[in-house]
Amino acid sequence: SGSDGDGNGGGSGGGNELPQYSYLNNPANYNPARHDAINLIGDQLNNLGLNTKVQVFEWGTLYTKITEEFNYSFATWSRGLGIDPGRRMPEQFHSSNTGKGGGNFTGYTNKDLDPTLMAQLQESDEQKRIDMLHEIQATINEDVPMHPIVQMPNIVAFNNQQVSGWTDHIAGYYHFEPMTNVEVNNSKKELRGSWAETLGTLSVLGYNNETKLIHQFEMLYDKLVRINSKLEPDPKLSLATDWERPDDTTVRYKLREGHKWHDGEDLTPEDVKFTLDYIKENKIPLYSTQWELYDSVSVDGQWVTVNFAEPVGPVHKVFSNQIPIIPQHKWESRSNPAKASVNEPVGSGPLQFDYWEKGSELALKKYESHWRPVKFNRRIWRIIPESSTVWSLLKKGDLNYLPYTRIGKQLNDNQGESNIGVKSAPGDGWWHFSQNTRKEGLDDKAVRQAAVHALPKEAINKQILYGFATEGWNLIGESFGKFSNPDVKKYQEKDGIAAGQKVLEDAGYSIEGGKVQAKGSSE
Amino acid sequence: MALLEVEDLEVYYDSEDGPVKAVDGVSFEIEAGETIGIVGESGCGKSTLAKALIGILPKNGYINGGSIRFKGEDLTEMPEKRRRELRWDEISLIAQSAMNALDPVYTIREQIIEAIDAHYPKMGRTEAQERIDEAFDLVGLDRDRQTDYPHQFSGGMRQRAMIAMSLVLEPSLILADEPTTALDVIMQDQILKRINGIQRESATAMMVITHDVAVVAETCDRVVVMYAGEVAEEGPAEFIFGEPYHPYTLGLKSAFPDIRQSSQDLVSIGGHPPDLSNPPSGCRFAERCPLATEKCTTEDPPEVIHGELRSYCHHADKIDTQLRPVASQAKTWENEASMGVSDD
Amino acid sequence: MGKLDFFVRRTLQLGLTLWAVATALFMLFRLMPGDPTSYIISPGMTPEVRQRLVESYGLNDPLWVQYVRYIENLLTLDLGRSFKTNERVVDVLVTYLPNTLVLMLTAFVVAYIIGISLGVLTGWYRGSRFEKTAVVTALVGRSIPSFWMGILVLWIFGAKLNLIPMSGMTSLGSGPQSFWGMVFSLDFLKHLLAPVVVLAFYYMGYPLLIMRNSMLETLSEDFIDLCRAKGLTERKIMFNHAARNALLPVLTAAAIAVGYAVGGSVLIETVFGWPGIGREMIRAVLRRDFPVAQGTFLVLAMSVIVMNFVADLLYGVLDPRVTYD
Amino acid sequence: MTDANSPADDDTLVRVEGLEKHFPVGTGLVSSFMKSVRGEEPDAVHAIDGIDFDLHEGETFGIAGESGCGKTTTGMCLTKLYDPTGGSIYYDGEDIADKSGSDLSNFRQNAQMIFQDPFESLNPRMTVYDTVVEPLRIHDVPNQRSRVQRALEFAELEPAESYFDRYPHELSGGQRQRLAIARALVIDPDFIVADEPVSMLDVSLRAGVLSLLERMTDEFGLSVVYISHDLSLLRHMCDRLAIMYMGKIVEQGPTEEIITNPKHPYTRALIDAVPVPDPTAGRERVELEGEVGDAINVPTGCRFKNRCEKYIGGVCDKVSPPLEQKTDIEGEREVACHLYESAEGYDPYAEIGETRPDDHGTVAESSADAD
Amino acid sequence: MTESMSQEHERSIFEDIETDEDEQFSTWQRNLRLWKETISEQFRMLIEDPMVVLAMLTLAFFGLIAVIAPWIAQYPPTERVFTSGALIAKWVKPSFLGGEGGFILGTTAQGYDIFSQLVYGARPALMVGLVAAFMTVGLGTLVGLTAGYYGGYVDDVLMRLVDFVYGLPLLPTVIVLVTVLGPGLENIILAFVLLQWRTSARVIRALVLSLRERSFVKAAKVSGASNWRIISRHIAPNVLPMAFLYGAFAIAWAILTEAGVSFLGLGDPESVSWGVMLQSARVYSAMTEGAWWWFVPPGVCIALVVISGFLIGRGYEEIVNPELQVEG
Ligand SMILES: Nc1ncnc2c1ncn2[C@@H]1O[C@H](COP(=O)(O)OP(=O)(O)OP(=O)(O)O)[C@@H](O)[C@H]1O
Ligand SMILES: Nc1ncnc2c1ncn2[C@@H]1O[C@H](COP(=O)(O)OP(=O)(O)OP(=O)(O)O)[C@@H](O)[C@H]1O
Ligand SMILES: [Mg+2]
Ligand SMILES: [Mg+2]
Ligand code: NI
Repeated sequence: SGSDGDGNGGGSGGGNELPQYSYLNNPANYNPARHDAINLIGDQLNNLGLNTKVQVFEWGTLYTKITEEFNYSFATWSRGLGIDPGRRMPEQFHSSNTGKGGGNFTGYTNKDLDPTLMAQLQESDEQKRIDMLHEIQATINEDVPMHPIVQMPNIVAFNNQQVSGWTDHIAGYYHFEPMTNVEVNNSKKELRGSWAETLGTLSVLGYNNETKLIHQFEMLYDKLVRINSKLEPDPKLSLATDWERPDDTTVRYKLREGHKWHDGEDLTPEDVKFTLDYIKENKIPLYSTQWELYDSVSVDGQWVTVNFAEPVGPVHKVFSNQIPIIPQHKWESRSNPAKASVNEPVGSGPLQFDYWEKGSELALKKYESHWRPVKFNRRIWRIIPESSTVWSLLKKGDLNYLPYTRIGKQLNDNQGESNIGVKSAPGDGWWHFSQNTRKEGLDDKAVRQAAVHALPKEAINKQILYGFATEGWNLIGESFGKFSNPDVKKYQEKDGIAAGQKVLEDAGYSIEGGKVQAKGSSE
Repeated sequence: MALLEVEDLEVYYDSEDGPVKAVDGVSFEIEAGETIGIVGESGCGKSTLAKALIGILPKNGYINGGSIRFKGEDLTEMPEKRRRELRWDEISLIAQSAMNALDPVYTIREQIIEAIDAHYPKMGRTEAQERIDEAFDLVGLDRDRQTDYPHQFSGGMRQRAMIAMSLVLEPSLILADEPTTALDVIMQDQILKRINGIQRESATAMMVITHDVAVVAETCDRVVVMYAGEVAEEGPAEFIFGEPYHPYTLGLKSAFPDIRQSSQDLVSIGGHPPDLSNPPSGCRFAERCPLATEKCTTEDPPEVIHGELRSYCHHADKIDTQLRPVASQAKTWENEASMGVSDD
Repeated sequence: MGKLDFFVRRTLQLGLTLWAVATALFMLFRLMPGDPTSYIISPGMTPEVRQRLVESYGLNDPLWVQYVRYIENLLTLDLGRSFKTNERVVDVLVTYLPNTLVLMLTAFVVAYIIGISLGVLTGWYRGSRFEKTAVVTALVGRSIPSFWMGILVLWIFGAKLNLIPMSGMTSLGSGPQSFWGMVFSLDFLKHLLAPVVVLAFYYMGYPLLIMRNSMLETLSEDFIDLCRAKGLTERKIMFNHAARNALLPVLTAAAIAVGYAVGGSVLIETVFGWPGIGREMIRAVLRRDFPVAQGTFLVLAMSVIVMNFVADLLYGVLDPRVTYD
Repeated sequence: MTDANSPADDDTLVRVEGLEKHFPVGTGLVSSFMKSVRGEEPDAVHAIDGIDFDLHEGETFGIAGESGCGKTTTGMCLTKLYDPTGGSIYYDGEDIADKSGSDLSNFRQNAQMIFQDPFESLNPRMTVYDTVVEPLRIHDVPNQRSRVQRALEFAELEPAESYFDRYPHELSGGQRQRLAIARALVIDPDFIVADEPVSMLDVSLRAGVLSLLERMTDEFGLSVVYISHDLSLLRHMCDRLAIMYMGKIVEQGPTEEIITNPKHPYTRALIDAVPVPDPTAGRERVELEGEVGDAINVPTGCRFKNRCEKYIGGVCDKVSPPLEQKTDIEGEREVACHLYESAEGYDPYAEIGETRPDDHGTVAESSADAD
Repeated sequence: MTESMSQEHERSIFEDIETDEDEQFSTWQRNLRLWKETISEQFRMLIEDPMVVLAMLTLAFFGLIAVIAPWIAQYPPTERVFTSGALIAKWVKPSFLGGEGGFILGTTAQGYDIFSQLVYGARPALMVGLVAAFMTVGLGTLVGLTAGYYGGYVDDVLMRLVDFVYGLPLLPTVIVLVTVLGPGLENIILAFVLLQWRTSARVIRALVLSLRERSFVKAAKVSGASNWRIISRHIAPNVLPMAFLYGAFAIAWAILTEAGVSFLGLGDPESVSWGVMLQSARVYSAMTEGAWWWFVPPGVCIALVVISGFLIGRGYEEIVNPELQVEG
């Protein structure tokens, strides 16, 4: 029921307190560190004078309450921007997207910003685009409907006796480039990782964009263009060896010659055309953002030409590296591709399907005739729900890397172990602190800013995240290089409470008995 | 030598209030082929006696003293293995309610065969089958119904099956513990007929336990009257039912209605049998006895012999004159009644 | 009257109960807070795509249409597809149910063999120290949360002593195997050991206590006395008569408990990383994957109901007194 | 004996007419469905199958018969524990089936029952006082305590106060049955159904309880229906006797006459089966083998025919003998047997189109008005 | 004279009865006394078994702990403790193992005092146990009584309902219900009750069916007792012991269920129960960290309370009905 967060407008003791705010928290087992952090922030907000109640909801409920019912005041979970920093900006902040289930759940509206949000996606001139993104960052950091608490790193923990040679990449260590660089040194030359949940499907068109499956498909399939660790399109990694943009709405790719599917069939430009047409025709939901972009696809020789309806700015980051190329001979007969059940996927990537013991493990083996082969024979993914078990196995060497490493005491303790290596690099994601601008009080920028002042970023990073993260200060963090605007408004964290209260007082709020009173309520 | 000689048998049960002296110094004999009846009120130790004889006392029951000599061997001193051999083969049992005494999950035939196998493992199937058929004939049951389960039989049939089972090894002694109590008159009559038939046809000795005076009267040669774990009186049936010398026997007899008599003053013996875990000293019947005197409560009653009758009473000499004439009047037996006899 | 009659009636009843369970499930999952669509759609999708997606799962139809379709599909054993993975629920069941059954049934058989035997002995030796110890042990087994014990066992014997494998049904990277091939491999047995011991310890108490009580009841029956009188050996009486009769209630209880065990496996499967149906169910419930949740739950419920049914039939076979009225 | 006030014609307290009680047998769906398709009656145990008798004021009426012949069922119907399937029971001239409200309450105060098993018939969680006072509380009768005390004293549970707080398990069997009697009496009923009240008691205790019952009738004019299979007891207790066989009364009349001179072959067998406590008596046994027939598929004709020594063929097979006075039996006796000739002119042979054979004395014409 | 009666017989033993002054001679006092006697007698019988006494003492001990929790716990159970600075005091070892800060059982990963949590954890455990047991048995008894006594269609409908509920596996259903209702102690209790009443309902119905045929019920009917009177005065008191028995078992089952559900993360987020403690110990991998002082004590406490419930139940069982079957 929805009355938890609002109501209570009357307050006590004559004054006119701001209402009680609800801060929705996930259960501890869902993500212990974040659970802790939210509790900590909750305390701070109360110290600030905002009457905040931290409420725990099981994830499904929590997500619905926030994104569909907007029945919350504060919310926190992880967000990733992906490889392109601007891609998700309209979704999160555009005033047209505040509806039920739309991405802009904070209800933030800024008509002045709206055009910029849209235009940056179509701008192919990089510098112009950077400027636009800088503007967006500055505005959002001023209005703070959403603010990064900490920038989360990509982390991989591994058994350093068996695995070496990791490359940092903003998308994570599962990405094509790190994965093809990593070296394995055990008797079977096997890379062995684990995941807490079962995989469910191996249909590249029918999954729900879950990390565990992205990890697999990234290596099973090739993409037209891949982005390297320097965030640049790299033909060495890509299926296309060359590409050109004759105009704003057209891209041409020259396909790699002589590449074959895992089953030995030739990979042809027709396969690429098939893939794109097929996805568009069948309106595959997962790639809806992509197929809405292009109009038509044509083939001439080794070249594939894609025509877009409207100009696309960062075309390789939002399009070329998003769509896995699938074999026509396998898919054309499938009637409802989004719901196809695929148990033995055939792709063209550096790893090919080996076996899948559902619920237990998935093995992919080296595809020898790839142009950029992996340096191990096989990669096994094991389903292990208990994280403590995972660590034990890693130390024993039964597992040798943890593709998904939670930050916590175990990571912190174990990184000191002689046979455990931990690598971390800045990632694209952060924990957001979102404020529902629909709520009384939170509709005022000043209150929001005060709340952001009060975020105990340092305590969270140092004490809960063991210093693995970096304190967040900007939506687009330093990991995005020049895309990040260093000059946005900074929020004080040393004694943030005092800073926050000052902002409130400056804006005309008073604080009585440790509680913020609504504007003009006290004489 | 009698078939079975019981001498001073004491069977106690352990209980929280000390031992329950369910059978306390009982002696009697059974000759081969003879039928002996044990009568007495509920709780006087009849079943306990039977269980002790066949050796199936419950865990808290034990033989405290005395001896049971069967064909000269003392059962109480016999190793368990030998005793087990004697059971059913020599002494078998017809239990009170065949309803519960037959295992519901096996057919009648299986249960009989099991008894045979336990003692004559080498007996051939055909011979065993012959014996079962014979036994079934003897009790008047249809041979075809051997493979029925107990629940498919009526009460009377079950009781007859029980008898057939007890006969199948041709034991020399059958203990029948209340063989007809759970049955109605017609069934009872049928069973009694079978029992009499067995007596006539085989030389099997039998011990019939019952509280039904009429049943004993009709089936037994000799009768032991038990009271509170002890023998009150013992002797041939015609004397016990004719001219008993124990007040309790007299009372019991008068308490029983006789269909041949149109009007009869029924008698109930006032009071209750004593608590067997703490029996009174002296004569245990004293409390309820119209003839009781001081002496009865202090001294154990002497054995008094009247012909073949053995009675245990201090006042056996006064029975003829004082009690017998008024024994059938109810008020004689009312609780506080005392006939004003004096010690000596 | 008559077995046929009994059968028909019980089958009707079975169908009715199943229908009721299915309906209740349907309602229950619709009542759950948290929109399932929030799991299948991502915020980047346009409203039109979102709509299409919702339609493709039939979630936009009126409830009763969804219900009718649901029941229709059930009748054709079509349990739908996972919202999350698009997998057919039937496939999910086929994949995970056998794993659960292997674990449960092994634990079950072990527990019941030990439990019943101990039950016979404790009943027979009532009042002895052995009886007290056995009964208290059984109670302790029932009282300790099994998941807690599982973790302790894993920690002590797995992590510290390195005696047992820590997770799953097979060793890492043991390759593809047929189900039965796996079940009869030594590797599998090693993995099976710890969860079976933990579960069996937990299950054992029930048959033990029932068997003991049932034995005590049977031992006080007159026919036991008669068996003694027949000169049977104590062993024969104990097993052929006392235990045989006392077994009846235990078997009914066992059949019902099998159904329970399948449902109660959730925790142990999680702890031991056993790829079983219980674990999948929890995942599905928490992720609002209705079709999988419904399907797995229905199978669990069905196993309970069917086992009840089997128990009835079994009783009829084992107890000649039962007439099918 | 309670012969003091011999029943006059109009002192009938309870009249039973054509009483039937059938218990449906739990048949399965399929077979009961098949039966209804074929238009057959569903299976039922014919526990009572049409019985008539009167209970006069102050009299003790005995019902005897083998186990399962319907004695208890009759008793239960009399006290309205069962609703009859057919026929009526008139108490005080009114059908008890129609009673409700205060009529019913009045009936409940006047009809009581004593059950066979004193261990079962007392609530183990109620004290003696609560047990006895309950009927008074239900009917809101004043002076409860004195009444309870009086009732207990009458039942020879003295001193009454010392029993008040005892529970049934603290009483002996005889005391329990006395308590049950006290409970039945405390409301001052008109008639009592005593269903084998002493069969569970030790012989030495029975007489006491029986004399209590006798005093009830003798001293307070209570009417008693006494149910037992023990004819010796019935002979002692009852003024009139009915012998039941498979749900029907086969012989009915003054006790003495029936016991000393039974007319129905079944009555004879029943009496002959009673053992005699006299080893010298040398009782003659009558062979009554076999079992009571199937109460579900009741045989046609006389129900006793299969076990009957005097079976006389066709008429026994086909015609169910009515309970009626016979010309060749004197006294107030009614017998249901084809051996005797109806005093009311009923001719069973007419029904099967035969004539009465000679050897039974009367040469019967095949007309209804034979004599 | 009994004028009111229609068919008058001349004499009555009650003819000359004198009117009683104190008619209702303090009925309720008498009843109270009888109740007291019954209860104290049963209690006496119960405590004859040393195991039962032990179990009772254990329960009493935890009951006491629950009551005086605020006085013995050093900290509120969900208040983060800090070391001298602003640092959260987490993963602190117990003081007896040399941990700093004097935490008897150390602190959790979130910086809560384990001992305080353990002490406060007795509250929800006992509450779940008692409330759930009471409600389960109450509901079960009600249904059992109604179905058993009225029989016929009522019985049929209720028993089909029981069959239906029996078709639901306990833990999974509780999990589903709790997700529907929302996590929380009261919802766990509710879900548990919604399922578990079935056992007591079935057993009590069977008992009522046999009681209904006992002749003392018939005797009451003959005396004109109403259905209500028969149920409340004759049948209910006789099923009460059985209801108590099932209550004792229900305590055990409820606590185990709560622990299991909490272990999966559906426990009450607002309060700390032992199950919730176990769950967080598991989430933060307390065992692999070697922090047994976090993981072991709550489990032991659960086991102790549960086994106490079982032992008392069994002890009572031997009194009420030595031949009874233990419930599963
Ligand atoms: N297992 C036992 N433990 C303790 N006392 C027992 C046991 N069995 C019997 N008794 C007591 O021993 C006494 C004799 O019992 P027994 O069964 O032999 O009497 P009975 O004459 O056969 O009575 P009934 O006619 O009722 O069968 C009784 O007081 C009884 O309570
Ligand atoms: N409630 C019932 N449901 C079905 N059948 C019943 C019921 N009560 C009695 N019967 C059947 O009705 C017949 C008559 O039973 P009833 O109890 O009246 O016999 P009875 O003469 O009292 O026998 P007994 O001497 O054994 O007490 C029996 O066949 C019995 O099985
Ligand atoms: Mg006996
Ligand atoms: Mg009867
Ligand atoms: Ni008389």
